[in-house]
Order: sequence, then C-alpha cells, then structure tokens
Amino acid sequence: MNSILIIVFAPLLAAIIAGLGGRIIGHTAAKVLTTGALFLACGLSWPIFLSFVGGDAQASVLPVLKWVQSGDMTFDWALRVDTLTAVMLVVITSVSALVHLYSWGYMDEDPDQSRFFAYLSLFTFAMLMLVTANNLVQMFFGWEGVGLASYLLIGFWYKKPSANAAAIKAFVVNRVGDLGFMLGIFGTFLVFQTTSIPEILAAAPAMQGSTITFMGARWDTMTILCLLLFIGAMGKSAQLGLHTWLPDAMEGPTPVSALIHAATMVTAGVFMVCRLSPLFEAAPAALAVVTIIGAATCLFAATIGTTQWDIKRVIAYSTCSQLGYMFFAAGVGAYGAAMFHLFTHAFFKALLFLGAGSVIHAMHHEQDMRYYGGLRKKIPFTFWAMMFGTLAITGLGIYDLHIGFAGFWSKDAILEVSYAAGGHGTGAFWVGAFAALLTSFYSWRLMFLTFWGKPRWIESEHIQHAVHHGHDEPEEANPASQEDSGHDVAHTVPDPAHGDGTGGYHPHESPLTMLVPLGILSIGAIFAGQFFAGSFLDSASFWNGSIAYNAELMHAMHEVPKWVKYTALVVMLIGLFLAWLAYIRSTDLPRKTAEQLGPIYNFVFNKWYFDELYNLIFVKPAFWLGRIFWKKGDEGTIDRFGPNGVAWVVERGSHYAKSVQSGYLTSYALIMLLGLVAAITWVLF
Amino acid sequence: MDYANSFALVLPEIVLALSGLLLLLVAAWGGDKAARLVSIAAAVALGGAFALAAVAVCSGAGGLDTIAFAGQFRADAFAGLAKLMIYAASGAALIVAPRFFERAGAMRAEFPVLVLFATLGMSIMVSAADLMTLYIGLELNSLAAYVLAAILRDDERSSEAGLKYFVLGGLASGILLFGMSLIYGFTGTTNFAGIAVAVSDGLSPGQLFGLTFVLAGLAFKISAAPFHMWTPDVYEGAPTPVTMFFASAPKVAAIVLLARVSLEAFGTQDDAWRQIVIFAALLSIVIGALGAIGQQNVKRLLAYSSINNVGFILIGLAAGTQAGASAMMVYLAIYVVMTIGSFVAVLLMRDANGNQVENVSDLAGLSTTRPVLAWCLLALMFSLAGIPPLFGFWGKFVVFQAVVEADLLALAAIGIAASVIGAFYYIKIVKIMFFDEAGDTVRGAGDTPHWSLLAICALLVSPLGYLLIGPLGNLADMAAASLAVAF
Amino acid sequence: MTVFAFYLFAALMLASGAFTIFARNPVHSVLWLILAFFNAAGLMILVGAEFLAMLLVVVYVGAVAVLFLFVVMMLNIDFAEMRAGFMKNAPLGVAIAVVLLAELVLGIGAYRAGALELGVPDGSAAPLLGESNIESLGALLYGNYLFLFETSGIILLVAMIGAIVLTHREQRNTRGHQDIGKQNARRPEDATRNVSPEIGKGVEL
Amino acid sequence: MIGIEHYIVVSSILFVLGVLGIFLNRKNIIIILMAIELILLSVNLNLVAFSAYLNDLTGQIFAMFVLTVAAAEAAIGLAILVTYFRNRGTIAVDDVNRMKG
Amino acid sequence: MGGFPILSVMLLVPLLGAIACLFLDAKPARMVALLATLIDLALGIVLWANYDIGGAQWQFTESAGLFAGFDYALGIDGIALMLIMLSVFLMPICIGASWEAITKRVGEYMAAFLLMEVLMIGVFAAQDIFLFYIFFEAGLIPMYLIIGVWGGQNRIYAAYKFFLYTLLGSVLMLIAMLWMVNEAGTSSIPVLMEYDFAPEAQTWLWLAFFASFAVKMPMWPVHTWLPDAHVQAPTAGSVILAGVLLKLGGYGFIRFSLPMFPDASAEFGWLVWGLSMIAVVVTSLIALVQADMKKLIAYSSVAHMAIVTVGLFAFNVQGLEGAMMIMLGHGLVSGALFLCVGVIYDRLHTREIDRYGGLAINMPAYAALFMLFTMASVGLPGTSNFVGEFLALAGIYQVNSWVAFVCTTGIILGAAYMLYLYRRVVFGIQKNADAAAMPDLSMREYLLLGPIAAAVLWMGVYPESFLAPMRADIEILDTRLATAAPESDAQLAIGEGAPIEEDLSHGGAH
Repeated sequence: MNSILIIVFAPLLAAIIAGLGGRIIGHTAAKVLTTGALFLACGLSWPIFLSFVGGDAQASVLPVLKWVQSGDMTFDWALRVDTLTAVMLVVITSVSALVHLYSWGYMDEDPDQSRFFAYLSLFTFAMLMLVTANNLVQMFFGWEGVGLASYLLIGFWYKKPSANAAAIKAFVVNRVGDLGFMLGIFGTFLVFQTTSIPEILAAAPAMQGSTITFMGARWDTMTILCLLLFIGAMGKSAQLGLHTWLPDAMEGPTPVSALIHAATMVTAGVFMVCRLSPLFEAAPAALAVVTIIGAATCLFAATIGTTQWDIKRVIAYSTCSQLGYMFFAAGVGAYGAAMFHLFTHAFFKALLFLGAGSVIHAMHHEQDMRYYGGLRKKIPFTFWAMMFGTLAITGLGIYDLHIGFAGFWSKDAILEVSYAAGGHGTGAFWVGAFAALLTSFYSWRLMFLTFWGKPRWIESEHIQHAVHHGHDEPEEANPASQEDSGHDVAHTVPDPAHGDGTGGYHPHESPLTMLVPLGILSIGAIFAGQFFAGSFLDSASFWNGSIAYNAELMHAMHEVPKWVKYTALVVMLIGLFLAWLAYIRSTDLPRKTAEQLGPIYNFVFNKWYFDELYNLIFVKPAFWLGRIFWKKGDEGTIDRFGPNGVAWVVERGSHYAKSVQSGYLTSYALIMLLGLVAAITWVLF
Repeated sequence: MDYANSFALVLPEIVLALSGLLLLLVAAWGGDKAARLVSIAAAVALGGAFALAAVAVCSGAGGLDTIAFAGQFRADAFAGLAKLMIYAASGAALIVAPRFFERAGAMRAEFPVLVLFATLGMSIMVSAADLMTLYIGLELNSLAAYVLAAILRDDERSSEAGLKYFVLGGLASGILLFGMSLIYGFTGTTNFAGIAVAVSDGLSPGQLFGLTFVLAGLAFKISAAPFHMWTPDVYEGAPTPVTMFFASAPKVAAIVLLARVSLEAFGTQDDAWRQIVIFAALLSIVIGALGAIGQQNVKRLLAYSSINNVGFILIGLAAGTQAGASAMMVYLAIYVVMTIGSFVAVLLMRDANGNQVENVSDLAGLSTTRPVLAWCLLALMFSLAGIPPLFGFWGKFVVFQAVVEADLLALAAIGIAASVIGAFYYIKIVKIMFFDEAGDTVRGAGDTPHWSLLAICALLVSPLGYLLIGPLGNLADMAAASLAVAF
Repeated sequence: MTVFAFYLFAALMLASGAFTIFARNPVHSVLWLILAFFNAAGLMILVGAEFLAMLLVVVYVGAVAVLFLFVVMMLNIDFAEMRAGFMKNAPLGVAIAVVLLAELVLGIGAYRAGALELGVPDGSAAPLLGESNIESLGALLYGNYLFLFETSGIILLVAMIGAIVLTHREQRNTRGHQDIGKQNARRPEDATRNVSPEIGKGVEL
Repeated sequence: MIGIEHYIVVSSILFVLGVLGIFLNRKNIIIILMAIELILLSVNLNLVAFSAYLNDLTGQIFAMFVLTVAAAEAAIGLAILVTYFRNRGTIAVDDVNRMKG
Repeated sequence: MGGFPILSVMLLVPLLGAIACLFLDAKPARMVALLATLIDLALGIVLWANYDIGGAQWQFTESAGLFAGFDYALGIDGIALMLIMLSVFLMPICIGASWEAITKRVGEYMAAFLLMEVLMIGVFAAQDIFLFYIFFEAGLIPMYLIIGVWGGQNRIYAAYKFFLYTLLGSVLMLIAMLWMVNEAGTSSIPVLMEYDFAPEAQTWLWLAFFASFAVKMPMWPVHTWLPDAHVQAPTAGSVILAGVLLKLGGYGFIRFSLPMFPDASAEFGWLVWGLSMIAVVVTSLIALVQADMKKLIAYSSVAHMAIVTVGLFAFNVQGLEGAMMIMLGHGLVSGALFLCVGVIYDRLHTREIDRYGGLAINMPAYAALFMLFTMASVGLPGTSNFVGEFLALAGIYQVNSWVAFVCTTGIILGAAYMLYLYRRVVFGIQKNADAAAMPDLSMREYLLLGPIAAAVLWMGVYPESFLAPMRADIEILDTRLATAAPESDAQLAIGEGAPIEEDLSHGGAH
C-alpha cells in the first residue's frame, strides 16, 4: 500500500514547487502541477477506500522516518491507513482536487495564483498527515499544519486588514485549543508512557477509574485526558466558545472556505474524537461534555445563521452547527454516525460553498444577500447545484422509502441515535431537532434571498463598482471591509424606485472549471448518503476496530419510534415553510419580527456578542496588561529599582563621596580621626 | 652582632645609598644640566639593586639567615619580591620623568636622587623587622615623597599637593608613632619577633590600642579608606611621573610593611586586626569606586582607582593565611604593572603643543585618532576592572581564592560584588575612547621609552600574562613562606 | 617633691600646648611651643632621661622652634587679617577628640594607678650599670642601632636636599645673562605698578 | 617615682591636643605644623617614660630617632610652606582648596 | 582524529584572524573574517563527523599545563558539540550580515566578532572550571564594544547595562567556583560534575551560579538588559547575542547547576518554575505591545528561554533534551529573525514596526522566509522550535501540571505577538513609499537566511541528528538527578475497576 506515500507527499511536493518556484514556472504550470497532484492523490485514495468498503483491506502502518526519541518518549513519522483514515482520505483528496479545479476559474484574475495553489496543496498535505497519524504528535503536526495553511489562506489577500485580522484570529483561537491538545498529549504520555495511538487505545480501558491530579485538583484520569484533548478538537472544529474564528475565516477566498472551513479541516476535531474513541469510551463524563458542547454549538450556530446577511457567513454558521451534530453524535457513542455526517457534510457543504462562490463570482464579489435576488435564471447551473446542496443539508428524504439526499441519511441517523442513547442524548435529540428546523429555515432563506425575488443588485457598491469601472478589476482592488455593512434592518427592503433593481448589471454563469466541481459535488450531495449509509452506520466490519463501534447502540437506533424517524423531515418542512413565508410571501415579515424581538434579535444578530466579550476579557486586557507590565513593570519597577535604581544610588554615593572630598585639610584630618576613633571603638567593644 | 653578614644582607640598600650620595655630588656640581645623566645613572643603580635583590628572592631566602642588625632588618624573600617591584616601579618613574620635567622646564638634578632615597626608604620599610626600622624607612620615604610631590615649585597645584601630603602625612606618622610607643610600652620591645612573643597570649588593651594606631598610620600610607583623603588631591597635584611613582612603589612598600606588622608581629592575634583590615578593605573598594565615578581628571580617577585596588589587596591580607599573603603579592605585582601602564598612557596623552592632557573628556574618540594608545588603555582599563582574560583578573582571582580558602565567604561575596561598581568607571574610559566622537585633542607623539614601557605593560596585562602565573605564583609563594609566621 | 614637680611640669606643658594651638599670633604660638618643650624636658628629667631632655631643648628649642619663628617672620603675613574662627564642624571635632581621649585613658586603664601591666624587656638594651644615661645610649646607638643611625643621617640629608630643591633659587640672570632685546623692549608701564596698600598690609609680590 | 599612668595620661592629653590643633584651626598652616610637633612631643614623652619604667633604653633611642625625624620634617614642612606661600600668597588653611572632589 | 588538537585549532583560527583584522583595511578584513569563520565551520563539521556517538563521554580532550592555578583543558561531550556547532554555524552568517551594514572601523569590528567566536567555542569546550569562567566573562568585552561602537542611538546606555548587569551576575559565581575547587581539590569540570557537595553547601553554591546564569539566560526579572542590548546592537550583534550568548545561561545550568548541585537544584525548582512561569506570561504580553521589531523579538527570547529553564528543571530526559533542542532551535530562529529585521533595517534604517507594511508586495521572497522563521518561533511542528518546546513542556508536565499549563500558554501568546508583528510588517497595504520601494533579498541575504532556513527545517523534521549526540550525556545527567528529582504532582492512582496486573499485561503487550 505504498500508494499512501504518493497520496500524502505528492501534494507536498507540488506545494513546494509551486510555492518556491511559482515565479519561475509560471501560473499555469503551478496550477497544473498542484491540481494534477491532487487528482492523482484522489485517484489513489478511492481504491483504498473502496477496498475498506469491500472489507478486504486491513489497517497498516508505513514507517517513513525517525522523528524524535527522547528517553521513553518516541514518535516517528509514519503513515497509518485504516478505515477511518480511508474515509478521510477520500473526503480530503476528492474535495481538495475539486476545489483546486474550481479555483482555476475562481482565482483566474489573481496575480498570486501559484501561491494560492501552493497553499491549497500544502493544506492538503498537512490534512493528510493529520489523518494518517499513528501517534498523537504527528496528528498534532498535521493539526498545526492545517492551522498554518488555514492562516495563510484566510490571509491570502494580505492587503485587506480584515483578512489579516481574521487570519491571526483563526490561528490564535486555534492555539487555545492546541493548548488543550498539547496538555492532553502530555497527560496521555504521563499516564500511558507512549504517544502511539494504538497503544494508548489498547491501554485505555485498564485506566478506567483511575485518578490523577491535574492543576491541583483530583480528576478521573480518563475524563481529564479526554477533556483536554477535546479542547483541542473544539478549537479546530469551532465549537461553542472557540468558534469565533470560523465566521471571520470567510475573509479567505471562497474555495478555501469550501475546502478548509467546511469539508476538511474543521472536521479534524470530529476525526480526532473518533480516532480516539476507545479513549473517550473510557470516560463517560467527558463524553457527556462532548454531547452537551456539540448540541449547544449546533443550536447556537443555527440561531445566528438565521440572521446573517453575508452568504458565506450563513454557510459558515451552518458548518459550525453541523459540526455540533457530529460532536453530539460522537458524544452519545455513535462515532460511525458522526463520521458519516462528516462524510456527507463534506460533499454538500463544499457544494454549498462552491456554489456560493459561484454566485459571488457572478455578482462581482458582492456577498451580501440583501443585494442579490432573482438570480435563478441568470445562473441556472449554480442555482441547481445550490438547490441540491440545500436539499442535502436540510435533509430531505423519506424514511420508509429509503431514499433521500446525503444529509438526510446522516442527520437522521444522528437524531435517531441520540434519541436511542437516552440520557444526555435525549436532550441532544430535541436540540438537534430544533436546530434542524433552523437549518432548514436559514438554508431556504439563503436560497430564496439569492435566487428568488427581484434583483436588488443596484444598491451594492461592488456591483456599482463593476458597472462603472468594468469587469476586470482584480479582486483585492477594494480593501474595504466586506463584512455586512449595516446592522440597520430597514436597509434590507429593496427600493422599488430603482427600476428593475439590476443597476444595469448582468451576472454571468461561472466558467467550466468552476461548474464541473459543482456538478461532481452535486452527485455526492445527492447520493453519498444513499450509497454508504450501510457501511458507515451498520457495519462493524467496515470500521474494523478503527473506531469504537457500538453495535448495540446502532441496533437501538433502528428501533426508535416512527415519530422520531420523521421528526427530521417534519422540522425541515416547517423551516421551509417559514422561510417561504418570510422571504417570498410577505417580505416585510422578517423586519417586523426582528423589530418585535428587539434585544433578542440583536443578541442573535451580533453572534451572541462573543467577539465583543472576548475582546473585552481577553484581547484588550492582554494589550493593557502588556503595556502595564512593560511600562510599569519592566521599566517602572524592575529597571527603576534595579539597574537604574542602583545606578542612582551609586551616583548619589559618588556625589557624597566627592562632597566629603572637600579639599579642606581640616576635614581630611577630621575624617582620619573619625576612622581612628571608629577603629578603636570597634576593637574596644 | 655579625656586621659582615648584616652588611651583606643590606647590599641592595647600600648600593642605593651610595649611588644616591654619589649622584648627589654629581648633581651638585653638574647642576640641572646633568639631570638626564643623573637619571640614567640612578636607573642603572636601581637595576643593580634589582639584580642583587633578585638573587635573594630566587633563592627563596628565609629563616634566621636573613636577619640583620640584631633583628631589626630582614632580607627575606618576602621583602625581596617587594623590592623587585619597588625598584622596577622607581626605575619606570625615572625613565618617564625627564621628558615630563623638561617640557615643564623644571628638570632638577636632585629629582633622581630624591627618588633613589625614597626607594631606599621603601627598601628599608619592606625589610623592617623592628618598629624603629619601620619608622625610619617610612619617614625616609615620606620625606622624600613630600618633596617630590611639591617639586614643581612654581606650580600651585604641585605645592598644594605637597602641603596636603605633608600635613596629613605628619598627622598619620604621629598616630603611627603614638601606637608604636604604646606597643613598646606594653610589650617591652620594638622588635617584631619580641612583640610576637609578648602578645602570644592575647592582647592587653594597651597593646590593642597600639596595634590600632599603627594600623591607622599605615593605612594612611597605603591610602586605604578612611585614611585615603589625601590621595586624590596629591595624585592630581603632583607631577605625573611622581604620581605614577606614588601610585606604585610606596604602595607596595607600605602594604608589605602592613603585612609584616600584621602577620609577623601580631600573627597570633589575627582576630584583633582582621576586622579593621576588612572594614578598611571594603570601605576602600566602595569609596574608591564611588569617588572615581564622575571624575574629570584622569590622574584623580586613577587615584581613586588605586584606593579601590588597595581594598582588594587588603582583602588578601584579611585572609591572614600564607595563601593570602602570596595572593597579595601577586595582586601587587599585577597592580604595579597596570598602574605604570596607565600612567605611561596618561603621559603619552599630549595635545598638539605637547602639553599634558589630563581631562577624561579629552580622550574622546582616542580609538580613531590614536588607536594603539587606545587599545593599550583598553587592555589596562579592563584589566584594572578585573575582567578576564586580561591579567588583572588573576590578581582578584588569587585574592578571592585565598579569602574563600580562609572561609571568609561573606567578605568574598561583598568584595566581589562591590568590584562591579568599580568596573563602571573603567568601562566609562573605554566608552569615551571608543564610543564617543573624536575630539582630536590628543595628537602629540611619544618617545621610545614611553612606548616601550607601555608596550611591556600592555603585553603583561594581556592574556599572555597568564603564562607568567607559574613563575609569579612560585615567587609569591616563596615570599609568603619566608615570612616569620607559623600560619 | 617629684610628684609636685611632675604636676607642675605636666600642667604647664599641657597649658602651653593648648596656647600653642589657640594663640592668635603665630609668633606667640611658637613661644608657647618652646615653653611646652621646656616643660617636657623637665618631665623627662624626672624619669632620668637627662640626655633626651637636653636633646629636646637643644634640638627643638635651638633649631626647630627657631626655624619656625624664622619662617613666621619671613612669610610676613598679615596675621590680623587671618580668620580666627574655628572650622564649621568644630563641635563634632571636639567631641571626637574627647571620645578619643576618654578611650585612651579608660581603655588602656591609665586611670587606675598601678593597674597597668607593662611589657617585659629582654634586657638587651638595659642601661649599662654604673654608666651614665648618655654613655649607655651611645653604646647602643653606635652598636645595635648603627644601621638606623646611619639611615637617619640620610633622612636629614633628604631634608636638606628637599629644602634646597624647594626654596633655593639660583640667581642665573644676574650675571652674564644680559638680554639686550629684552631690556630695550621694557616699558615703564609694564615694569611699574602703582599700589596703595592699606595700613598694616604688605605689598603683594 | 610617680606612676607610669600619669605619664600616659599626660601624653595622651597632649596627643589629643595636637590632633585638635590640626583640624580645629583654620588660621594658618604653621599652627598645624606646630600641632604636629606637639604630637611628636607626646610620643617622645611616652617613649621616654616607658623606657624609664621598663628600664630599657630602646625607648630613648627611639625617641632620639623621632627627634631627628621631627627636625627633618619641620625643615621640609616649612620649605613646602614657603613654596606654597610664594605661589599663592597665603597660608590660610581654608585657602588650600584648589583641588577637591 | 588521532592527536590532532582540533579544538585548539578552532580557537586559534579565529584568534589569529582577529589579530590580523585589527591591522587590516575594510575589504581584506572582511575577507579574512569570513575565511576564518568558514574554516572554523569546516572544522566544526569535521568535529561533528568524527564525534563518536555512544563513545566516551568526553571526546577530543586536550590538556596542557600552560598556566598554573588552572589547566588549559579542552574537551566536549554531545551537548557542547551541538552548541559549538551552533556557534560556528552562525558566525559566518554574522560576518555576512555585517558585510555591507558595517562601514566604519571594519577591521576592529571583525576582530571583535572573531574574538567572540573564540570565546564562545572556548566556553563550550572548556574542561576546567576557571578556564570556563575566563571565556565566559571575557565575552563581555567584545560584546560591549560591538554594542557601544557599532550600535544604535541609545547604545551607550545599553552597553553599560549589558556589561554591568551580566558582570554583577557572574562575579558571585566566581566565589562559588573558588569554594568548590577548594573543597573538591580539582578544577576539572568532569570531576566536579560527579563530586557530591554537602547539601547545605549546594544551596548557596547553586544560588551563586544561578545569579550568573539567570542574568545570562535571561530569566525574569533580571532580563531587562536584553531588550536594550538587542535593540541597540548591530544586526550581527543581536544574532550572536540571541543565538549563542543567551545559551551560555542554559549551558551553565546543564553543565554546572544541575549535575554539580542536584539537591539544591531540586530544592530551588519552585523558584525556577515560578520565575519561568512569570516570564512566559509577562514577557509575552510585553512583546505584544512593542513598537520596535528588535525589542519584540528580544522579549520573545525571554519567553522562550523561560521554557528552556522549565525544561531543565523538569529533571527528566524529555525536559533536558527539550531544553537543549530549544536552545539550538532558538539560536537559529531568533538569529534568523534578527537577520530579517536587519535586512529591512539596512534598507530603511528604522526598526519601528509602523514604518513598514505591505512588504509582501515588493519583497515576496523576504516575506516567505520571514514567515518560515515566524512560524518556527511560534513553534510550529516541523520546525526546530517545536521539538524542543514539546519535549520540554512534556517533561515539566510529568512533574508539575500547573507549570506546564502556564508555560504552554506561551504557545498562544507567542502566536499572537509574532503573527501580529508579521502582519504589521509584511501584510497590509504599503503605507510608506520608501518602504514600498525596498528591493527584495539580494544574493548575499539569500545566502545568510537560506542555510538557517534549511537547518530549522532539518531540526524540525529529523531532530535525531541533533538528539543522538546528546543522548548519552543527557542520560548520564538524568541518572545523576534521579535521586534528587521531585515527585510528580500527578500521583496517578489506578482505579478499583482496573487491577494493576491487567494494566501491566497490557503495557507488556505493546
């Protein structure tokens, strides 16, 4: 199975060549190289995955290079391939390859394309290292590597202050999670004396019930380890509390959002929990936390999604929310379901993002949905792709017929399994169900605002800019913030006075390189669930020990009452209806509702004020403290009383020494006498 | 009393005395025109005495064979080593003096003669084994020194220096004498060996007073704080070659004498004097360092530097051990080299008219205008500050080694920490020479004797000096071993 | 009798010593100093050191004190003008001096008669039996202390050289060193100066 | 003979008087020189007294040397004083203050 | 290597170069300096190649009774080898960095640097405690001159502060050394490393050494000389200061404090931990608000060095090896960062962050390399610093989770201040025309930064090359510390549900 070497390192090689030699070999060569490498990797990944689906492959580990050996602590570079990895391999390489392709069109006008493709390939490499890790440290390497790539790609348009800020935010917030992850690795090493994942997993059950002191408190060993590791997962997967970076990450080019912030990187946390599922299984308390955080994120992000105007932010919060689903699935023990949702989500969410990108492309980089409308006829291919994506995310499907879009299969399974699990799961079920309603609402809201109604393009600065200055301006020409410009709800109503509302602008369908990926992903969004539900959900042999597969729970999942099984569909329809009501039927309704809800609306619209809160309690104090420590501490105290203080004392002493040296004979004599008397007095007593 | 043997032992002194008398005649007849000749002849005489003393040192002379004149005089290796330093320092002073005085139009033929007699006095001091010998030697040196300080008789500062030196010196010798009279009265003898016997059972109050007074009197001579007050003024006012002489030779003599009194006469009662010595040592280090900071006159600064260095030497004495005595001698030897080097460098600093430059600020940018001089001074300054790998470090090293071996750790810690204050003004000189913009004041050329002296001193304080650790350490060890003390 | 003589001499000596220091006129000081020396000589005679006593009178009164007097006269200082006060921190000085005295007297134990334990000499320098003080001293001085005796001669020589070096001025230009140019260049306004000294004040040279 | 303590006390007082003379006056330097002579006198008194009480002539020899040196010292001191006066025209103690710090 | 005195030759080459430079004009002086450092680099490579991993603890030993009182004894173990390699590797780069930047008094400048090289190699190679001290202290002189003569505006204050601060720190150590040698009767470092001093003596000896190494390191709160020295020193001076001189403190701990006073080290572990924890948090926050690039990097060095100290005082193999790896990695990375600052300083002559911006546009290659070093400084896996930080923190975690937690927050703060710096300098729009007109890296600058970049990645991907030579020595040190090492605060207690036997059998199975 040495194809894994090619899968992992081909993107790296391509990234290095395109990145360092981009100027020499030119854009096209760089693009061909990276995209080619990815398609090669993708082509090699699917056979591996299918061989696991077919059940005729075994887990294997391919050592690559010695890394670190320090006393008992040893970790080497190695590539592990098992079912879980294989699933991730196809997700990563497929989405990545398609995003590469898509970017040909999307980034066509960008002067730094080769750099962009290099970053994309670098990201893919890091992600592949993450999923093939056989020890926690290599996983951490991949973990940080994707973080780096994410940072680079979010900040790709480095002239935009908002992009730079978002990039730093993404990196730093992730680092908070990494703090947990690192401590988790240290703790794991302390407890198990190894960082090798299989060895840890094998030893984990024996540690159940043991206790350990961490930061002065006594903990259940497994609980604290899992919680620490889960903090890492929370950071990367943008769970409640550490989610703030994800919406801002939409500052990056849209293909990046599709690849990194929807399909792959953000799911790394889920992957990690699943990879370490035997460990988590030994820590029920930690699992409860995972469930609660997952469910909370799921709901919280969905609420925000209903109020946002930026098309990418809506999808971003949607991603956040869907990740919540995955976590609480894992939290109740249904790792297969979590992975399944990860798998399907990758397709439909990438599709949605790429579709959104296509819309944005068509609308000359306008991202505010208030300035869309009526695009259905202008960009039909994109519209249909988006439609499939929406159908998939909202989970349209009929249980009894066993047909449905991808999201139907996975989300339904999660809701059912959490109901079946009982306990925290029941709560998660209700939260999940309500979140599904919201999902349906915001997804359809997006569709209706974008594709239905009348064009409202005229008010967009971007469109005006395009109309007045021609179409060919490079993207970064306007560094002004592209975040939603107004909090004022009144603005949302299009002004009928402006004729047809197009402002004379004519959107065009995207080029073929962008449409092909949309097409392929649409297929995935439609059929991925249908094809692989059996393997992911019901086949212990498929997983083959790569995750903790709870056959009983899976069995119980199928036994839940009928109403549970139909809940998803029902809430989806309610959501659809509400969206139709608000954005097609009576377009005044959202404004009125918002006004009526007042503070609650503002609270949700402003993303629960998380950013403001963090700014208040972390960012500002950090700078304030830094200044205090610097000016008052280092300069005002240490230097003042330390070196400068000593210097002052010495200078004063020198002054006195010199003033004693008055030049007068009599005082010299007096001082000699003083010395004599002092000496006598000293020896006398 | 075996006069023949006694006279054989004072051969270096006899050489000095006779050549002094002879040269006085030459000076009287030849007048000031013969000054240069007399200087050279005096230097030769010092060379002869040096050779004679060297023989005694190299044989490690010690014990009863070295006693002359019924126990008043000891020509042991300890004295011998000190004499070598004293003769060398005096010789250096004689070498640099003519040019200086000729420039000032005040070259006197009596100058070398006075230097010779002062050297004779020091030579007697270091060999003193009796309070009377001590006194006579000290006064011979002092009286000559008073005259030397004031020898630029038309110069206000020179005569003020002489006056201050004289008055305070008089007071100090009064204190010293009063102490000696008490010691004599309460021990019944003036002989060190006799005193050692008399005080072996402990000190009576009278003896204690005597000892304290004597220490105070000697502390004046080595300019240890708080008896240092004369030093900056005298060093500044005296002619530079004389200052160089004061800073080197008499210090050696007085410190060796102090060591003799403390160790030979009162060696059994080291607790009595150690406290005083430690007090003086630490105070000297601190005062020397503090006083030097902010000095504008190079000579004044070097005066404070010498006070500072004396503190370290006294720390070696405070150890009260053979290793301490040996360390003291090593430090002294290095100190003499550094001092002579520094003053020669000062003498080389002349403005375009050939006038002496004494202001520290005039050194600005010396490294660009006179790089060789600046680098030599840099080596000397870092050496004085005791920064390795320059040789000055080794002096501090051996001293603190001795103190640590004597288990006086607190003293060692305080002393070495205080040395950092001292480092400040040495590196300030370096800063002025190397960091500041060139003032282009110093431009006069030097002559061969100056440059050779400076080169020798710079080489000795350079890391090459470490190659001398072995011989120097051996000599110092032999010298310390020859002291009539059972450590 | 001896006791009376001792107290007389001692009191007179200390009093003259004090007057030496505190006298306004330096000439008076020198005279007081001479008186102090005479009394000290008396004290020495009381303990049988007659040679030293004579020496003190001869050397000090005859040479040193006269030298002082000579210099005082020669310097021709207007003593009336001299500030008569004491230094600013005189109280501190006096206090320290008193402390020193107290420590000396009390510390050594001289306030208790007969309590002092003097050292025990080895007898090598004991007075010769039957010989006078001066003979005994002479034997020692030219015997044991020959070396120091000779050296003290050198000290006197140095003093002589020193005094000459510092004060003696060769009158070189008076004889055979006529400089015509200089003489011609000389102008009355450069050479003369009108002064009107106050009464009792010398002319500044 | 009267007790040695008397001599010690007397000479101590004289010594302190001499010392006082040095630092207590600001009139002129000649007085200081005389004060030094007083100190030496006190030493001599001490030495002679000890010599007598110890029945040992060393003290008297010592005193002779002190006398010799004192004479030399006086000569040199006065010579320096004369030089100084020639340069400055004053011998007031407070004027000897050109160098300080 | 037979009897070839390679270490002495490595000392001699730059020394002769230094003397030659003093008398040469600018151009030949540069050439001589470069040549001398390159020869030393070559010798260093020979040294490394011939170092026998797993062989004797002390190799390439030389001894000559040149001096009385102490021996001219040289020899290295793996730890010293690595630090010598760091020195000889950075030295040609320093010379290269000064090639055009230094125009006044070039000969003296080169001489000072070559002298620095002699002293640094000497410090690491010294086998005699006094020889070590001499080399250790002597470094003050050339550095004082480098800062003072060729430094920036406020160079004199910085030079004084550097000199006196570090001098005060190290003099007490001398007293301790004297006592030790007196006590143990030898000044040989290898012997002293095995000598057992009485515990009560260890206490004050440790403190005396600590005073020196803490200043050199520098540890909070005696770090304030560092920002000033860094800011004022010329680029190459900062490189050598951050790259090698700071490591003297760490080397001191690992060579002296730990093996010679194991009991006292354990006793004072809390002190080191506490200061390090404060340093990580406080200096990181201070770095965040700096407006001067060099000052920012200087403060970051303090924070990084704090992780070195916790690693050292973790008393286990991971901690010690991690500390060593950070020292090596930080030597490269901080050196490279100072070079990066120097590159733009040479063009614009300001270190003020606000004067730059948008450099990615006109200097893309520079931006890329700067990014690499920024990420390495942040401790991204795959770069040199990660290995060290990870091991060091893993080491301390096994002893105390509080310390580990607080110090690990450094990875967050480190990312914040470094990326914030990078953003302000390289990203954004081109605010200033002069900054926008700066040309990209020249060939010379590529040659300076390229090798460091390669080394940083090498060390991150295959640290075995660097760990292997040190392994045996760290092992020995760990054994030495074993008795004194503090208890872990974890106090892992196996639960009732899982008997110990089962656990053991599981452990054995893998």
